[in-house]
Amino acid sequence: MSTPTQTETTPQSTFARLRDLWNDYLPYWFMAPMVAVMVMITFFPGAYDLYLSLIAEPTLDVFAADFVGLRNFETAFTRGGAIHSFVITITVVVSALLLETVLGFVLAALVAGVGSDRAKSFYRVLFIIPMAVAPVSLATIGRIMLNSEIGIIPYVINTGTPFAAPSFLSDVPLLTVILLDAWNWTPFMFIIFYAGLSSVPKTLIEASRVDGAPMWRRYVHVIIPYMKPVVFVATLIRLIDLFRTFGVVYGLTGGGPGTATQLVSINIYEQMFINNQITVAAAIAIVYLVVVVALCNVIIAKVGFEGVWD
Amino acid sequence: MATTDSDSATASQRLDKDTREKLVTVVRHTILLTWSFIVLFPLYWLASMSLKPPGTANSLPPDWIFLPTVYNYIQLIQDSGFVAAFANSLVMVSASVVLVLLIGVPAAYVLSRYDIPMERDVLVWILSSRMLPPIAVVLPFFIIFRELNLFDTRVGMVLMYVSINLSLVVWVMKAFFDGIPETLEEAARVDGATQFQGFRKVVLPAAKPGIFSVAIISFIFAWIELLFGLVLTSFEAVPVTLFVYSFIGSRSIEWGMLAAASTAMIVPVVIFLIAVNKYLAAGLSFGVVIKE
Amino acid sequence: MAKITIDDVTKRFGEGDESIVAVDDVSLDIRDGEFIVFVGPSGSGKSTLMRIVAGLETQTEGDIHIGDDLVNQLGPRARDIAMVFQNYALYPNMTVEENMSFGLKMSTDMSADEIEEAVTSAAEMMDIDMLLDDKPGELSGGQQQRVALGRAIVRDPNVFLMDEPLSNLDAKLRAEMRTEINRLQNDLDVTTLYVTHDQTEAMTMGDRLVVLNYGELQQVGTPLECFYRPANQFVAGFLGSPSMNFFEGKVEGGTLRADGFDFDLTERMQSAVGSRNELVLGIRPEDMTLHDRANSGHEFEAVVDVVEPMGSISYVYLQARSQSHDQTFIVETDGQRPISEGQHVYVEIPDRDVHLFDAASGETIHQRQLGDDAEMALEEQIKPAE
Amino acid sequence: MAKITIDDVTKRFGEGDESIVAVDDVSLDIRDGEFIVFVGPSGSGKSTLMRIVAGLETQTEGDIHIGDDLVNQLGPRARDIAMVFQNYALYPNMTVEENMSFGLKMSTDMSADEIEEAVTSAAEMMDIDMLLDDKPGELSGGQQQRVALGRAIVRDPNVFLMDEPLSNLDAKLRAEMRTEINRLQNDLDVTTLYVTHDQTEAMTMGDRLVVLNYGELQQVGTPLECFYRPANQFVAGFLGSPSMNFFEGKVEGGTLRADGFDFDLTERMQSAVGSRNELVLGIRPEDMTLHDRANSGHEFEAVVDVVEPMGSISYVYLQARSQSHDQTFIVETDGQRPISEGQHVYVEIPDRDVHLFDAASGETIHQRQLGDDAEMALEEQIKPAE
Amino acid sequence: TRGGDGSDGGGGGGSGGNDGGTSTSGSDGELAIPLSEYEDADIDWRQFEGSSINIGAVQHPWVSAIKPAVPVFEELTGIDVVWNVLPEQQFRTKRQTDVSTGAGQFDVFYMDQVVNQFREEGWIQPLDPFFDDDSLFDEGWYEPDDLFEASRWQAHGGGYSDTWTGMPITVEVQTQFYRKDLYDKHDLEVAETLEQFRQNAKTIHENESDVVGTVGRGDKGYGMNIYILNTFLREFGTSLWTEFPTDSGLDSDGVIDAAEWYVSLLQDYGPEGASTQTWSDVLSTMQEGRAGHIVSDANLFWPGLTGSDSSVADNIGIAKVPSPADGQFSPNAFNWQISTSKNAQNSEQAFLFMVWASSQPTNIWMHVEGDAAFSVRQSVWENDEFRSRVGENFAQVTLESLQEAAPDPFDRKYPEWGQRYSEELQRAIAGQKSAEEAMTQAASIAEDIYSN
Ligand SMILES: Nc1ncnc2c1ncn2[C@@H]1O[C@H](COP(=O)(O)OP(=O)(O)OP(=O)(O)O)[C@@H](O)[C@H]1O
Ligand SMILES: Nc1ncnc2c1ncn2[C@@H]1O[C@H](COP(=O)(O)OP(=O)(O)OP(=O)(O)O)[C@@H](O)[C@H]1O
Ligand SMILES: [Mg+2]
Ligand SMILES: [Mg+2]
Repeated sequence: MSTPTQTETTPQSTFARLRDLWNDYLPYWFMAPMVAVMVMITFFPGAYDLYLSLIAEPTLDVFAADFVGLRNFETAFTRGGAIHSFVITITVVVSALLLETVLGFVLAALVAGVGSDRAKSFYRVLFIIPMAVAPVSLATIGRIMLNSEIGIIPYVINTGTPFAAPSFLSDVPLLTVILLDAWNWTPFMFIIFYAGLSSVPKTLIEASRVDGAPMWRRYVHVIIPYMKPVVFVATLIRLIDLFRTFGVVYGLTGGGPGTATQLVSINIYEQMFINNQITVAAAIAIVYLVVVVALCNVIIAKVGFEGVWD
Repeated sequence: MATTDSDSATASQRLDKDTREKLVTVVRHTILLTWSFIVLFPLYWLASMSLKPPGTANSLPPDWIFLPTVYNYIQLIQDSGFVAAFANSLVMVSASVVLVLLIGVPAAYVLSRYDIPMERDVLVWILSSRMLPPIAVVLPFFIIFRELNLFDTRVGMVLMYVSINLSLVVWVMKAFFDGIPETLEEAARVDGATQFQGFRKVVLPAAKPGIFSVAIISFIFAWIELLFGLVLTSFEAVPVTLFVYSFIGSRSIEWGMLAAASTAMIVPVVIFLIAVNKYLAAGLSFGVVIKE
Repeated sequence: MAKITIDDVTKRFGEGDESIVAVDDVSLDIRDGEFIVFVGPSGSGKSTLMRIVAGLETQTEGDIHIGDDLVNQLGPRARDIAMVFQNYALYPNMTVEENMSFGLKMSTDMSADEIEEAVTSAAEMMDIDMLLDDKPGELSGGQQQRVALGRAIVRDPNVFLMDEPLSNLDAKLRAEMRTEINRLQNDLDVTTLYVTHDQTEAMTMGDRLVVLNYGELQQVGTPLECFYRPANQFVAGFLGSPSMNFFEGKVEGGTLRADGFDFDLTERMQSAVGSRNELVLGIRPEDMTLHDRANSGHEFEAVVDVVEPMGSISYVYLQARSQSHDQTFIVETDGQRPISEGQHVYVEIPDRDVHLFDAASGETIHQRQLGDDAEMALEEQIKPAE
Repeated sequence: MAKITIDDVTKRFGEGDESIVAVDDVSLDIRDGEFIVFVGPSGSGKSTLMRIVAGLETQTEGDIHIGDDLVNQLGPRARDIAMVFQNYALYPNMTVEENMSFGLKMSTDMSADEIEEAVTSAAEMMDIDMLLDDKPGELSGGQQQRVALGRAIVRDPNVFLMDEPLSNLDAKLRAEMRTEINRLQNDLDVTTLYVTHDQTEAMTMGDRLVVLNYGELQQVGTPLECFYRPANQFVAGFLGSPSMNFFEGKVEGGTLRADGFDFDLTERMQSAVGSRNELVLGIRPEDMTLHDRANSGHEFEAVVDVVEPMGSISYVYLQARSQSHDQTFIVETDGQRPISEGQHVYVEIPDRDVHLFDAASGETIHQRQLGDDAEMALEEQIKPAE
Repeated sequence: TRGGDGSDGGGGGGSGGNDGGTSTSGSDGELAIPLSEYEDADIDWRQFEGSSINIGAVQHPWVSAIKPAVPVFEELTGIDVVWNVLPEQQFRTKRQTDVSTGAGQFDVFYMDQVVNQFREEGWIQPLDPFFDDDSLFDEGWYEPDDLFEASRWQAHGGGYSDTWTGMPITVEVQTQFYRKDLYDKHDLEVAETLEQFRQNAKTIHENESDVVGTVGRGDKGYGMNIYILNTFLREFGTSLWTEFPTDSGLDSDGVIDAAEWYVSLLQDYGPEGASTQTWSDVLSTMQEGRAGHIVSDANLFWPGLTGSDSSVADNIGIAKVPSPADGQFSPNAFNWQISTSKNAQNSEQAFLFMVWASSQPTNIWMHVEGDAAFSVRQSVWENDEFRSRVGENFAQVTLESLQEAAPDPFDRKYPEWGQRYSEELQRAIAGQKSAEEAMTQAASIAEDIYSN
């Protein structure tokens, strides 16, 4: 596209001049509010966390704080269980992301191919709903549904299938967390993929059919590459959201049993609100931010997000 | 998209189209119905908990069939606080969705169409706003809100919701805009449309599925948001999520009420979904109109 | 390599009152290895028919056989076709090379080397070998079209379907491509359906022409047959550029009284006309001759409206001097003939070149006569087609 | 209504080694109200140049003036143009009517009624009035193209830019559209740039032709000028269909020794050739004549390779009998002339129709002669263009 | 509002926030408690007339019980009361943000195990100056000695503070719950010793198909499994921090024995996944009639177990927590107190509210007229009207337990090391390690935390 400063008109009246100002600097106007909000929500919190991570303990007078260098980071990694949390988090992120991406895509593709419009609408609405269940409700009600003694799910499994239900929260907590997250958030992938699928030009699909590609190869070679930006963005955002998952897991397992599901976010929470170690929490948060930013940069560099029309 | 007719590899493998179509349809619906069941079962359970008489919410073997009672809902409605918070949330969340689209979509457009210096860094920066768990940033936000007199205001909460969704809107919409050929805007500009008109009249309609998808997601993210609502409000702007959790007491959980409130919270989402349902699939098939 | 049978195929778009009949009860037998050219006005259903054969569109009624198989139920993949889409439908995210090799990768088990070789040689043929690494978005319109064509011809399918594959190419390239396609089609002996609006392509490429109008079959025949022996006024007018001049008239005795001139019907014509009263006389611009003065009774006077010099020839737009309605007809003359607007000339309509059509139905009543050799050429073209 | 000045415009795509020069230092003065036709092979930069004029692409170097304003910095809107895109670029979410009225809504303050009227009349002109409520996706290729054209012509811009606007239409519709465009352009007197690959359009529509090759300007002149007085071998070969036959040869004395025949240069030719040794002789297929036997020393013997009957004319592909390399040339004959493959004929190259080109540079050394009237027509076309 | 409805168990008021505190009875203009009850006090009630206080509270029965009486306070003092009521976990978050940023939104707030932590951070305003202020406090009228000793001890930071850190408002004590019907069926005696309890659990566990012997908190968290275990370890004769801050005592034999006992109890006769049970699972399992016993848990379960949410409401028995045959009865207790912070604008007003709220008249009214059952005042538990309302048995068991109760001493890092200690215990319950290993590990963690 042309340079941002290419002008649209030659000015006459005041109104026209204003309008030209609007149009000639459109990209700036378009970016400005977003940048303003972003500055507000990133710079101060980031700086504040960094500040916290470097001091002994928060004081009401910012300048009276006692800087202790990297001690909080040391505490985070020695006593704070930060490494363990990162490992757990990555396990959850990788498996849930894989599951949700695949499931979300398969469902989106299947629904897109449904013949009847009403059935399509039905699935479309239904499949999005799990996302709308508030995390603590989900965790609380999930707990009771999964309860080995009085939960409906073990009951159904035990009575309705030949399998014996595991004790979800104590025997397979990580798996339970991953599956519940998949139940909760596959809709996110579904909805974005579905929208992405519906903007793939029909002719491309026709061309690939004529070229003799069987269905799955059409997806692999034509549809997914075409949707690449959308797939990429949805996956990346889900990845980031998974990294900071908190509410459901905390409500479900509290990070346990032991520390089996101690995600970084739970670790930060405990440091902050239970141990009252705000500075250690901030240190973990900073490390975490650096790790995730680096990860995103690597992913973006490796995968790239150029659209098909670029 | 998934097609229903047969594309078997060789002539010898050709299956009758009807048979194949049926087979594909059967497989398709088997999978979809299975997932529907997986989705529906907990939802059904939630709803049924809210409709069960007190004391039977967790009974096993379950009362599959029971006489539904709207007792919990009546309680909920009579609790003026719940209804007020519900309405309050609805207003704040809706306003935030409108606002975040107004702020995010144009920015996404610029990021998609113009060469921005250090574009990747800008994008990662935007994304970084959602990287930290909310608990790690809630303190600074609390401080900002107090300083700016936004604490416990609806405006403040709307802004908060905007900020939690902005990165999502910008990124997802950028991806969708990337998928819309620029030729369309070129045509609009040649037709005498300003950049802005081209964006509004040509690009936006073409990006409808994307816009409505992020609208839904943003709505849900804001609607179920808890932590910021908790820390940044106290009376005026309290969101409904806090109310839902108020049924989780210190020494007892009011299952029926919790389920009723949680179910009630799903309702606006479903209504919103049904309302925008048709836009989600408004695929445009550019290829027909643009030779490529 | 397969014959194609199109059996009473109808395609309706939309439903109820809003529905459009894009293809109207078309039946057609296409022999194995035949090269069929579809022509017809814009919107006459050519692409739709082609897409039905491809399996991209399902006919509302009727059957399609490829080879001996009824393929109604089969998708494009099973039909083993290669197609050039009217809108190209290139994969925007693939390079030219990937676009061209995609079909081979999907439908054959050729090795990567073989595929590369095939693609490279097709690209050379299309003169796009230096563009192999570009994305379609970086190509000019004509280059894109050649990629679309190349993507089809690298394959070795049962059937080629080509929907205006050369429309965006310059004359020279088009001539080359025409030759290449013909050569290829002869070599591979692949049944080919080809849509074109180009007179030259229509006349030179196909074994048979299929003329469509409003979704209905107008005529099927060899190019010369359609040109010299049009089945009806539509076909006569559609083929040839500029198109045939038509003059409506009433038969009075042995004379056709047209607006602005009379034309004496020959005996043969008269017997063909029979009792019909309203006729249309058709004659091609290149068959009429202009004289500076009247030589015989045959000529009539006309005024030059516009002259369109085309280089070696010119098109002269004329109006009969004594006509009562505004009707212009075209005569082709030598490009170097001195003629200017407003000039009066005498127009001769040679008997032997005249077609007569029924005014109501448009059916041809009388065909022009041909020289012996042309007649022979015509017969020859028809014969192998039988 | 504005003149356009293109000043040393160069457009490079990509950077460094990978870069492609799509437009190479083109300068052109277009008068107010002039109709300019761009022709050139696929990929020669026609669309790019047009997009630069439109403001959709920024030239790497050079200036564009519209009227008296330097518009380098102005967007398309400020340039007030209407354009038919080569790829149509219809708005997929709007109906045909909305597509066509969009420009009016954006660029004028016409009332809704006026807009509707304008759109309806343009749609009627394009014969798409019954499609106004359809979405572009439901239209045939030709219908889409007409919508794209209609969308441009409803407007009353400073400049029309039309990039192969008729390529997907049938001959008849194309002829009508051609007339409509010409009429409209005359009525509105809008400066128009027009890209086409169609010989007829190129020869009949424009005031001047601009011939491009590899982004470089080859010749600017009236159609007849470019046709009869090609500046170089490229232009000579590019215009005319089938293209001019070229025979390379060496000058020996007053004779050009080509492969397969000798051609005696006339005095005028000899003086034009001067000391050059290697020449190319060019002659158009329609200017060569075939004889069954040698009448004079001028003819040479050739063998018929292929005959392409086109209806009223035929193209005969010939090879000089005594040639040492494989070279085919084309001669146009009467369609009813009896001729068949393998037949031996005698080919005459009339002196007056011969062009001579420098073999190395391709520059024209000697132009053909024209009849007085053709000469006059040529002069006439050139004059107003001065 | 739903505050007064006893049927929904102890959960009480479902109002989350913006309920201004008007009571049900306030509408007819008549006060719940006559002002005269307070006018005897030598306190200048009206000195802050026209101001208002902001109370940050947990979603707790106390809130719903006291709300109807708040107009009395408002009338008495002319101070407006604004409530901010939140579920417990959310409240903790909110309180922490408030105090750690010095915002001082809350004049009065709920305070719990983190009291010493907060106190050491300087976030809590000691109340002693107010006690000493004659215009604010009348010892004769208030009768501080009527408060259970355990409650007063806890209000002094569980022994870690020399000053009042807040006023106790509710107390809960651990009691034993059992299924009367199953006891009748299997001819069981209510256990007084741990051995008996284990035997009873075994009998039920082995003879009932759908009922587990016992349930108990197994999940981690300083208010979860160790809240129960702490009872036993005291009963086994040890205590936390035999030597503060160098010896946590967690690896002592007593602790290990207690842990082994509790762990094996849950493992042998507890539900599947006992290690993840929180108090709500315990309550629900019992309510559903799927367990025979709760060895020890909050007496506040009583309304829930005997109310309409319970399918075994009529068959629940309550008894004192068992102790080892040779041990000492020493149930855990937990107080909620209300405190005020140094940043609060209206600490004095807050103190007035605390005095009023925990005063005898208010307490008696809440427990007699309302549905409260958590008084920190001995006199209330001895009140006949109250006893007849809640049931003699419940009242007596609670009273006796409270008199002997020994709350946990929440030292300032208790939340941190307690969390780790509870994680270790959870691992043991889950069978990932032995109780001994777990407790040894817990001890070293706890000591390590104090060593820096
Ligand atoms: N966006 C682009 N990026 C890179 N190269 C381009 C781009 N657009 C055009 N080109 C190249 O520039 C050259 C000129 O293209 P242009 O579209 O102007 O050709 P054209 O004369 O219009 O051809 P056609 O008749 O085939 O439409 C071509 O070689 C093409 O590959
Ligand atoms: N998807 C569709 N929905 C509705 N109508 C359609 C659709 N596709 C084609 N048509 C209509 O069917 C008719 C035939 O279209 P088709 O594309 O076959 O024409 P065509 O002969 O290929 O024309 P052209 O030469 O312009 O490409 C047209 O009138 C067109 O409007
Ligand atoms: Mg078509
Ligand atoms: Mg072009």
